[in-house]
Amino acid sequence: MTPLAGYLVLSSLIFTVGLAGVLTRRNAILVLIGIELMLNAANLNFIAFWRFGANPEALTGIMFMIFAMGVAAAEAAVGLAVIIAVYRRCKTTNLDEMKLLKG
Amino acid sequence: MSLLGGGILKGMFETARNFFGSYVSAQRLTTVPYPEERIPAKANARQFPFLVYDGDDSQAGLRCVACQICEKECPPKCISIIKSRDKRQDYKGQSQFYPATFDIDISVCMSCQICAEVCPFEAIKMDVEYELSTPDRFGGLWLHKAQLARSSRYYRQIHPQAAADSDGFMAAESSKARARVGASAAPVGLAPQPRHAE
Amino acid sequence: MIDALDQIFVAAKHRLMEPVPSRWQPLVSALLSIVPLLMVFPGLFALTTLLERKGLGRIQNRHGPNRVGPWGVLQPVADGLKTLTKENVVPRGAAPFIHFLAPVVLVIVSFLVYAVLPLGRNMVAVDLDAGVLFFFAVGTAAELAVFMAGWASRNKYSLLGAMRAIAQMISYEIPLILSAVTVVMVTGSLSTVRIVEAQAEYTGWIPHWFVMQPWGLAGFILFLISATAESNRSPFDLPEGESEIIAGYYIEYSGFKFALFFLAEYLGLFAVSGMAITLFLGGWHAPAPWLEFIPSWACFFVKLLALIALFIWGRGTLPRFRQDQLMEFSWKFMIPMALVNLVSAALWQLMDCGPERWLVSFLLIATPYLLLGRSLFERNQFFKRTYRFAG
Amino acid sequence: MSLPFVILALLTAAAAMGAMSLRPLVHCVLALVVSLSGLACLYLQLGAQFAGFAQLLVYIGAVGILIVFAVLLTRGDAMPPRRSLVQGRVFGLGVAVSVLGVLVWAISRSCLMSPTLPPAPVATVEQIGDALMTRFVLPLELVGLLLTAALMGSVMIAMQEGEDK
Repeated sequence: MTPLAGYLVLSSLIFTVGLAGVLTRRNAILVLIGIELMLNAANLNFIAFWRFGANPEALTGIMFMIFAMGVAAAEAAVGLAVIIAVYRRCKTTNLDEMKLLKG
Repeated sequence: MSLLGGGILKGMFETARNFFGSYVSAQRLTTVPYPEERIPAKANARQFPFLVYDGDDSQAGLRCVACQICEKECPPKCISIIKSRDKRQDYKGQSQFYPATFDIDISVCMSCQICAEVCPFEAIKMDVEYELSTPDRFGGLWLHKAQLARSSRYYRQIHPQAAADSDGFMAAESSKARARVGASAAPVGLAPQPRHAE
Repeated sequence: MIDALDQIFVAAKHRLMEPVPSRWQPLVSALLSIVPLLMVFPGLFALTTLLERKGLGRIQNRHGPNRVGPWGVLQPVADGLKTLTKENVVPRGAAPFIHFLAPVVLVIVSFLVYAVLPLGRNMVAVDLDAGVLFFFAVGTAAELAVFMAGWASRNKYSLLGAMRAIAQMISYEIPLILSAVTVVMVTGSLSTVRIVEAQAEYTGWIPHWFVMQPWGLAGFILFLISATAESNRSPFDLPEGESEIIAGYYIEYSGFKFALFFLAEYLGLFAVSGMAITLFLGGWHAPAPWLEFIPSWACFFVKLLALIALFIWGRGTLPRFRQDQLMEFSWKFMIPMALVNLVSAALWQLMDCGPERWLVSFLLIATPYLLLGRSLFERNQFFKRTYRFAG
Repeated sequence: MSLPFVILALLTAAAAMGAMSLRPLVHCVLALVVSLSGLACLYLQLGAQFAGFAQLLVYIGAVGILIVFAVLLTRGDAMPPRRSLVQGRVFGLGVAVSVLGVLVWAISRSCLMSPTLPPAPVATVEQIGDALMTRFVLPLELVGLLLTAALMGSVMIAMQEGEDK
């Protein structure tokens, strides 16, 4: 296995773990944690491709990673604010119990 | 207009003055290195009560006549007295009971001095001793007659002014009693005298 | 002779490295850089606890500790022995692993940040390209360790203390980093060594330290205030707040673990002081050209001790903040001032040398300072007290 | 395949799995933090120093603490009830495993598998700063705008609506 493949496999494993968490866990905060994991897996790919790919002096991979990090931070802040607001109304963070719109 | 942060600078200046001043003038220091140096006790300092005796024998010379007034007056009820069955002579030459046991629980005592205030026989006074610690947890809390007894010389030493008053009062009492004995040779009642303020 | 004394530790390291085979050189080199750090700074911690207790005593017109050894100099030894022989108590409801991990993480993080502090000429463990960033990035992990300690203890006071500590550290991290960024902007480098080198020159007797310039002075003061808050020292010691929440996040710690918390707190204090010296006080440079015979490391440690004395002095003087005051002070005063200071430093960098640069930079800082001070403090709106039930 | 990579990869993957499978919510958050620090170490190992430290600063200093606060504010630190293996769980795991299979298959088939290791590229902070201020200045401004909007938005959302009641 080449070095790049090792990083790619690790990143897909982390992505899958995050995906599995989002699909199976019912707590809103845990779902957010899963999304963070998936974003980080993508970031690892960016850095690995920057390191092993062509043209590393253009720094594209690192730039992508920095911007993805900014977006992830914004997402986490807004997401957690929404969770807190919902918790105030429904007194729960369990996604299955948030069914105000269900008939 | 005072500048923002000026108060902080003022405070810093004050503490700096304390810091350097404490090295320059010893008067600034409010504490002393305790076991070697001590702050002299104040004139009316008091800790826990003790029993006064005259003469050299700490048990035979006890002034206490077991009247149990202090036991009744004590607010936290920390004094316990058992009266003797026989009687003996007190300093006025009268036949009196004496305490068979006299115990004070100083873990309960609150150093209020009421026992000393109410005693008609100048027998219980307040000590100034404060180094009472013992190596075990429950030791030194329940004091018996033998541990409580202190000589009247000691009392004169720790509270000279109050001891002089008390000696004067006792001298007046005993001379009055002797005069009465000499005049009528009649038995004297044991009516307690009203106490003067110490 | 002077150079030999200056470079004595560097030369000693080279001498020790010579017999080592080249395969093991990197490992031995790293060890030789780390071990002195692990010995010097805990030693400084012991010294500081003694100085602090003595100094606080004198500030309050007391003697301070004077029992163990002559003038009490062995007091830290006695304290250490006492703490180490205490029983290690873990509450029944606690999460034992995290409870154990929290002080360890805190101490490791506190030690890691020393890697980028230049303690003298050629005396830095690693000269990282992004040294300042490393310092702050690793320092943030301390917040998590504090949370672990507070949460794992299963005690409402420790949880409250941890929440307070985290809220405070986050709020004051922003002015801390913003005031450090001014220096990074002016020197154009994140490397601590390059930042120290940029402050090497002298004009007459006056060194070119950043603290000598208007934006640098403002930045230094902002940095010091935020550093006090970051290391949870009085007057920002609400997370510990003995009189309200007993001891904050480390109530449930005893014995050696408590000592680790104590150690980490002081290590954090030394680290931010060292960073303040590196960024604003010229690092290991002597304060005047005719003092350059002093070894560079001695200069650094003298400056460090001076800053520690300043912290002790502040602790002896100022009363503790209230929680809302603490937050408002950070968000309504420190952060706006740090932002203004950033603009001032940028203008300083853009304008030519000359008196107008000083004037602009000074006015740009002084005006918001006075305005903020007047509007927030003088009219008593800033610290206005609101009562929920009465009045 | 160097030894540091294997150790870091195992740590990161194990912590990620822990973050998704542990029961107490706070343990999940702590495992997430371990996983993200492992990723930061991997970035350092790949020579991206700035990215690694930025990862530490943003994810541990900001996002990790934010999630911790959210957990405590929603009283999530109580132990959630144990649940049996339900249908949704099996479905989710199945989807995840098949995604992993497809990804690994694609990686093994890709043409990027050149076994030679290219020389380590340099990415000094200065270069990154230059690139951010020249070629990538528009995205940088946009991220700044996004973060400002997110800051104000999250404050607005999470604020108590006291006046309405």
